[in-house]
Amino acid sequence: MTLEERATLVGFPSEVPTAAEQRTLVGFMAEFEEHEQLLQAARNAFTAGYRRMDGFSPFPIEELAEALGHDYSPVPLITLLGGIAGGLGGYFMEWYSMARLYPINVGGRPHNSWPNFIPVVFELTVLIASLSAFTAMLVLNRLPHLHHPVFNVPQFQRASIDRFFLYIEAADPKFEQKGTWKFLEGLQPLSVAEVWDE
Amino acid sequence: MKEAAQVEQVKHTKPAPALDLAAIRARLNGERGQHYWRSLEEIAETKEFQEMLHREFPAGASEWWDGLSRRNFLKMAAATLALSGLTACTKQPTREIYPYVKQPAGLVLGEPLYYASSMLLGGFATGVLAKSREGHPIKVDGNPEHPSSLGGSSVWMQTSILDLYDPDRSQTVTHWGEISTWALFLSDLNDLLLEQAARKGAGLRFLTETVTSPTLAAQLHDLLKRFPGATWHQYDPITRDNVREGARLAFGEFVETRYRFDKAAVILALDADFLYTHPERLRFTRHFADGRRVAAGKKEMNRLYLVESTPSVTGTMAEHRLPLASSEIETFAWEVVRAMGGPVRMANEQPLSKLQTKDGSPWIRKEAVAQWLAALVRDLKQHEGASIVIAGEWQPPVVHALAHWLNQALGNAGKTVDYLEPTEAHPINQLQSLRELVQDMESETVDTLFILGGNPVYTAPADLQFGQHLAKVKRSIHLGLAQDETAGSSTWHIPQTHYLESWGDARSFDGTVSLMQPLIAPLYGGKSAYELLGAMVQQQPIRGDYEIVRDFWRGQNFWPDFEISWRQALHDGFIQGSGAPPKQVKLKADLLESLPRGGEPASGGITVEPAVGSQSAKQETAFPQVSPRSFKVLSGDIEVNFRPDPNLWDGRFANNGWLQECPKPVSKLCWDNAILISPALAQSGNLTTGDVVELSLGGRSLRGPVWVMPGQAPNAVTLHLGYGRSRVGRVGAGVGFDAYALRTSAALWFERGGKIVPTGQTHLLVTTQAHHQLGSPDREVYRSGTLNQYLANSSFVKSSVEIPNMDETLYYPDEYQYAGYKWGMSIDLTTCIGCNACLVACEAENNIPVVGKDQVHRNREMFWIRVDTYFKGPLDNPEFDHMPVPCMQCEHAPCELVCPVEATVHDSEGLNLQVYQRCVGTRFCSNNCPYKVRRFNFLRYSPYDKPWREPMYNPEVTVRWRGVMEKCTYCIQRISAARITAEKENRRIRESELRTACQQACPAEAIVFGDLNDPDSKVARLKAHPLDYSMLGQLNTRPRTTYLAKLQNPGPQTDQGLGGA
Amino acid sequence: MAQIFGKSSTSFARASLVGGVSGFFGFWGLVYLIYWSPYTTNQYVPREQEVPFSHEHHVAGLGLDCRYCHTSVEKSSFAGIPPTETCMTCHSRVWTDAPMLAPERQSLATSQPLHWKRVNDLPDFVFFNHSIHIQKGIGCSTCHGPVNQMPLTWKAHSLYMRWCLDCHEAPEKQMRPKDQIYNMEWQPPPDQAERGAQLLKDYHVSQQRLTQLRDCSMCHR
Amino acid sequence: METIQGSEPQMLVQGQPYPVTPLGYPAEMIGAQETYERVSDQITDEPLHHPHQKLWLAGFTVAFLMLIMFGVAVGYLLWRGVGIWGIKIPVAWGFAIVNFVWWIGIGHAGTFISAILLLLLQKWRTTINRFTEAMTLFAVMCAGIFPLLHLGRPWIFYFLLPYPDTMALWPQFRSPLVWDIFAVSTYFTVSLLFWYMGVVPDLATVRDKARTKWKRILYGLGSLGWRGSARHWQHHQSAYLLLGGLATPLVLSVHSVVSFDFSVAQLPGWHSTIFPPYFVAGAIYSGFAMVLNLMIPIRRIYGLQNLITTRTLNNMACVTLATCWMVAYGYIMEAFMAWYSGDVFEQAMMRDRAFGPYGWVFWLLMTVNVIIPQLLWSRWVRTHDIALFFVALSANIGMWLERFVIVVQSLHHDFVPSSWAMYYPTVWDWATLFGSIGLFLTLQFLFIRYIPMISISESRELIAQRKEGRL
Repeated sequence: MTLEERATLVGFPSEVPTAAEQRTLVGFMAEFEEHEQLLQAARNAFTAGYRRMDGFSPFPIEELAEALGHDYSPVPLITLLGGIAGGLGGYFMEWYSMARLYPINVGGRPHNSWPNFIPVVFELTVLIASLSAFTAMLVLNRLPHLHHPVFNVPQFQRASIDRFFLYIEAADPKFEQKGTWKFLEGLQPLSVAEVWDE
Repeated sequence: MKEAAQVEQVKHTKPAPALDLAAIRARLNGERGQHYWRSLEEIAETKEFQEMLHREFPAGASEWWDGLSRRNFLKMAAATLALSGLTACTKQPTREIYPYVKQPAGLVLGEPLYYASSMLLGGFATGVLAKSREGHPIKVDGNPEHPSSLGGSSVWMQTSILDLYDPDRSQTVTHWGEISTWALFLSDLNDLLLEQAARKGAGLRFLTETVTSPTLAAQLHDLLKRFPGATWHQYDPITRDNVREGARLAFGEFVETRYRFDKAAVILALDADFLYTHPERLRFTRHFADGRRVAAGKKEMNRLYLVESTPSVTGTMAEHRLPLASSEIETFAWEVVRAMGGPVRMANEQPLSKLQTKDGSPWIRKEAVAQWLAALVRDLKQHEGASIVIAGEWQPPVVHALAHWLNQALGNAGKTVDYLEPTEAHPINQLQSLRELVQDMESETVDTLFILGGNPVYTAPADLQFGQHLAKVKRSIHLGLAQDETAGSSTWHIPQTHYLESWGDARSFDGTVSLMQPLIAPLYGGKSAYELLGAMVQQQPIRGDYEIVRDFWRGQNFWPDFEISWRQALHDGFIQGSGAPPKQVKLKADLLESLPRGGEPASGGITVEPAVGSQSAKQETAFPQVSPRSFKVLSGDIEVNFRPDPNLWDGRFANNGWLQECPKPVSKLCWDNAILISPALAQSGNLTTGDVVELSLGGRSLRGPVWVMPGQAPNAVTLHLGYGRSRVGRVGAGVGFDAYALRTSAALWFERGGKIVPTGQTHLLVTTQAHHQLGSPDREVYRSGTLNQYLANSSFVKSSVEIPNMDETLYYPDEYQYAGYKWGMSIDLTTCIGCNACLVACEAENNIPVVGKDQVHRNREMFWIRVDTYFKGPLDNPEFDHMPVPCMQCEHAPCELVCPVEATVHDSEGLNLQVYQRCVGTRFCSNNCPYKVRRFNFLRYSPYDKPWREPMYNPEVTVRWRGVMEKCTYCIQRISAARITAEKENRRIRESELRTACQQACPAEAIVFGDLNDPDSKVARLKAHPLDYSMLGQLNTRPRTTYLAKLQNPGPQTDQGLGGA
Repeated sequence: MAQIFGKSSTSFARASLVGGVSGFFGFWGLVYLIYWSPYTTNQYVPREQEVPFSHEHHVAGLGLDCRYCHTSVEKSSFAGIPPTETCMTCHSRVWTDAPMLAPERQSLATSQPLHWKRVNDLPDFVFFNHSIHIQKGIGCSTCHGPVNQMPLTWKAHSLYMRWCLDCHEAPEKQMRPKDQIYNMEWQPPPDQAERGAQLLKDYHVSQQRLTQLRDCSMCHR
Repeated sequence: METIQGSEPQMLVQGQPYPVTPLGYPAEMIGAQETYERVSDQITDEPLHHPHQKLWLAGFTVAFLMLIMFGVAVGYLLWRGVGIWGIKIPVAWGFAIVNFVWWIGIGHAGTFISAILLLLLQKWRTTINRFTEAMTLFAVMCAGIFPLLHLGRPWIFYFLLPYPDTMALWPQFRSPLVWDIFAVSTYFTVSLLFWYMGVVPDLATVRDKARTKWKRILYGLGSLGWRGSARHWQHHQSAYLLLGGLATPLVLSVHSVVSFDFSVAQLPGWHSTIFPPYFVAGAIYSGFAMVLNLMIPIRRIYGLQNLITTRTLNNMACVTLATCWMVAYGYIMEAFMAWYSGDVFEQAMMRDRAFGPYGWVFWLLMTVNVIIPQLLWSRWVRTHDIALFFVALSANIGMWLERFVIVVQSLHHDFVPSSWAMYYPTVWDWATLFGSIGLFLTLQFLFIRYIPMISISESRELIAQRKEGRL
């Protein structure tokens, strides 16, 4: 089907938005049935030079992030720092309160009885580390993110069930309506949709 | 019984099965080495515990009901959220403070004042030192200067403070039971005085307890002058008639005998409990202990031979103890006399043979007794002039006479024994005196009866039926502390003053005149006997007891300058040098011939027949029915003994919670009395502790639970008097059974021919030291030996101890050195007689609550120091070992390490502190305490909001709330006070000015406390002694409280075979 | 599918998340402040009494010594409050009919005690001994503040354990020479450090005693 | 839409009721004909359309009544004090601590499965981890209550927390009880985060499947606007793995710390170095048993055989058997050490444990905790859910008894015989025990009712892997 025919069907691409519409086009989205297809599509898009894009899947796909050219997650580093802080903080708390603030003779044990202090140090290490991991996850994922343009796409509700989407943002330097649309179609998706933000 | 019974209803549905005592005996005999055990149930290792398990599970249900309505202190202190605990996180409420309008001179608020006074028991005075804070007495201790206290205390002395504040004390004059007034009484008194004046006092009678008070005696005597027809009777349920009559038999006149135990090497006690029930108990205890104080460097000890029917406190101290029925002891005494060469013609040439009656006492062997006797006599002969023979109040006059003969024969008179003018103002045969009174009442010749103190309706012998006859008296006036049985059936009842409320005087055992002075105005407007009698002499104006006593002594022209000496006497609490002078007496020449031949020994047979009548129990619903067991009815030659209760005495202390909860010596039974029976009897009757039996004697009978008592004479059962009161306050109501019901004037102390019929029911008896054995001796908790062992190898107890080395620790051993003071305690197991004085003293000093029977049953008693008693050796005649256990104040305290909130920590003097308001109550500390000396407020025990309790609290000690752990702190409040005093004077604390409550109370001075950093302090020296050992030292707890192992001094001829069939 | 949430909801959700967490800690911070504030401690709050007794007048004005009324402060744990008759030694002659003293006179007449509201009141589980503090050179004003400036008496310090410890950890900072004990104006001089060290010697307070001052058993039994 | 009843794939090999490996072990890890959509529908079916409403209500009511009983018991406890329990000196710890240790132990299965098995790449955990993690949370809640309740003065529990108070006092960090506070709260927090992170994507699924406004809003909020973008998954997975890594030592530490409550004390029967490993093993043992007890009925009622396959049951049974033997080893070592140490107190304790008044508890414990679970050697028992259910039940009871023996029996006969005594629970002890079970079940019921009880996204992974033949 030619581009013109499609235009008569879905009214697209409309060269100039009419004054009534305040919507802005934020990108195109292609729908796939299997995660391998999505993966392949992502690789192609990357080689095609697209950078500002994202993939959506109902379950994690290990290679996808890499295929989309996303860099490594900083979560582990943050967790490590959190853990160290927790451990040191914990020991400081124990040492300060037991040996400095108000040293008391407890059962003839030394004020700084480090062997007895270990368990709490360990627990605090784990606690703070886990909290920072979780927080990092939220912040890096910009969660909570209740409102998002992609939710406007009707098909997208299956993104959490059994569909896989490739999303190319309009902000991408290489984005160009006709070209990108053609490119996405070229990947034999189930469908291609435009993502509007009103 | 009924009251208590209802409480128990829920609890007991199954009996413990009978014990296989034969098996136990076999096992014990099989044991090698020192085998300690604690109770029959455990060593039996029958199905017992499974049974108990199931039997006790309903305790849950009982918490549901019984827990909510309990007739004891808990009821007064209904448990609620103890808000005082919330002070941690709430805004403090505004409190008010009320200054005096006129502040008494000499009173410094916040500082204690001490007054010397005297407490009376059985008529004899014991000097006390009463502590008062802000005008109310809070503690009573022995007066160190006083000859019959020497600073020691008895349980009764320590707990007397509680009687003073008892909310159930009689609070008003009553007339025919209606509330009345003193004024109304006085007007009635006038009428009767007019009547009596006309009739010269015919029909006027006075009934008192034993009177030693010179003033009171004088008052009575001149009343008798004014009313020639009147008579004065004395009766004391724990009467010393036998002593008096014994002396008369021996010397033709009554003289008091004073024993010098400090000078005695060998002592023979014929059923004499001279350490606990004798009027001179405290002095005797001190001297007896001094005679055994090896730790003080002595190389010899006195040796105690003792014959008795039921284990007494004194009995537990004996090297050689021979359990005989009380009635057999006279025969035994005759035997001793004969062996000592007395010209005795016995009806039966071999009376000893009668002592071995196969079924009556299956355990005892003729040779054994003979051997025992021989050894005793040999020993006595070797120690002529250094021995003592003493007979007990319960023994008939003959035995006393024989004892006198023996003392003379052994040349003890003037050395270890001397004779005094009688201390009593009017020594008479009290039983006779009471009989006469009752006859007069019966013949209705008595129209006015003054009962000055005492509770005859309850305590008089059952056959005299005093109560019924009292009803016949037109006007009876009862002066008493409580609205008791007698008050209930008297016309008038006048509330009496407590000895801490009134002036007075009385003589102590050795005749020393001791003065009473009040520490507080009568709380409930009570009157003293002096005032009552005074009112009969002169009413305008009424003279107070102060004037009466004072004027009497002024009249005596005793001193050159009355005022000065009187002040001195009040300060001392007694009149110096007023002791009775020694008296020269001469033994009757034909004494032995003249003596009546009573006391035929046990004829033997106890008939045992299967119980049939136990169904008869059905209509008696007080106890739940239980599955029938093959009970036996026991009758025949069973001897029933009556003894004053170790706690309630004759019953006068029945409403005293401290005494009710105080575990009786040896049995550790509390909140009940029981029928003590021997293992042998239990075996033949197939009975076990807790079984309720019907005990009948001479046509009278009572029901009560039995208690299988090791060391009890085989065919003797013992009843403790003083329980089962019918008119008594909230605490004593429904506790125990009334043993007076069987006690007749014919036999005040013992009588043959008892009959035991099991009812098939059980009653819960609670003890503070429940059922278990000490197990194998290698626990080494309790260590003992003989003098010879010690002399051979002074540190023989140490051999097995190993306190881990300090350098075995991961930490720095010198982290804490206790440079300032270093408190420590040493407890001498050799001299501890297990009298509980320390326990109650601690209770009084440290505001320790009473928890009631149900809670004791759940092992929640709160005593900070407990006196453990272990048995050792054969079941029928074991050795008794006492062990007071306070907090050990470990330097490496296991409790502190596990407390999550620093509620228990150390201070720089090495004390293991308990900070109550920081405690959240995890109870971890108690779990980790190897000595289990910590006590927990499981519910709200302290009635701190009760107006009657408040003035009695020691203001220096925090009252603990619900949910808080507490424990012994070495009386830290006393340490602080002493430290502050010393600090103000920039000096160290003197050893003399700081003693813990238990140490101060101990009549034997077995407990020593002090500064370990002071090398010549007493405690430091004791710790250096080879006998010193620390309990469970191998746990590296490093206790500050250590023990001196128990030494005994058995004679060369051991008494093998007295135990074990 | 349509959006479930509006545009603003995202930022709102984030805000509430952050707000919730910081709010939690903020709340406890507030509690902590309130706990140290006069609202809880009753510091600086003049107490109304049935007799409006003015320390300012009697101490600053008339120059009465503390011990005239608080007689047992040197002997006992308790400083003592004057019995009515003490007041009456003067007030039987001066201000004999002042209405504000009516309760005094009534108290004497009926021999019913006056009711004072406690200003410096420690919980029952704290055992404080005045005499030893006086003895070892701790003056009245150290704990009771400038009583001579109090028309109606108020509590000068929180009397929290933390506050007690501040001094028990370094008493020399507050120690005074004997003659200054009852001086309400006394302030630690600039060279208190040396003086304090000297005073420790004078009052025989050894190093061992100093550490002991922090034992729980010092105040709790 | 119609409810999809899961079906055990009926491809019968050599007469087996379930597909098997050549060695005859159950083969299937997930139903053969499951698709992304099928699992999504099946699992979101319960939160969205909740079939079997009646059964659920019935069960919930029972649980809730027990919860009310709990409330009553606790109310009376706060009013009267811990004295209403059977505790006493010397047995100052009773049911409260027994229950605490028991619940904490049960709470170990979840983290074990989700963390340790995750790191060990045990795929069969996927369909049960969500469920067990939830169970863990609830068990830890129940456990956490008891240390507070057993305090003598619970209203000042905050003395145990580290905060700057007006007394300059902090918790006493040498005390195992303080370690407990930290361990348990940490454990709860981490488990909660772990669990929630897993739930978020599934909540998104429910959100997208939900048709009613409120469900969409609520699940929408719960899922925080999850889009399942590659970036999301990337951070999510890395954080998830990290938490797994952190939780692994944590799960081992928590019960070790709990065991310190005893082994740090010097009481015979407590003071033993074997406690930490032996407690951890016991914890996982009871945890797995509890999972089986809860899962087997649910699996039947909601027809989840296609997801929680026989293979899963079999594997769990194997873990149970293994841990059972670790525990048994613990028992043997205790006895051995008592003998070998030559310590008189230890030996007396051991003798009393077996033949003393509480001997019957001990032997009962041995039966239900060691002997009966040996049935798991039989494959039939391992793969037959009803049989498995009862074996698991006996193990659960057994583990409770074990804690009873450790706490009560050790305490009731310690060093000094004069203080020995028996402990008898009161009705209130029992009410609190069963009440806490009520609390546990109530939460459990609410969970299966409103949250996807099986991880949908991870099930999809399984399917994907099967498609790629990596299963």
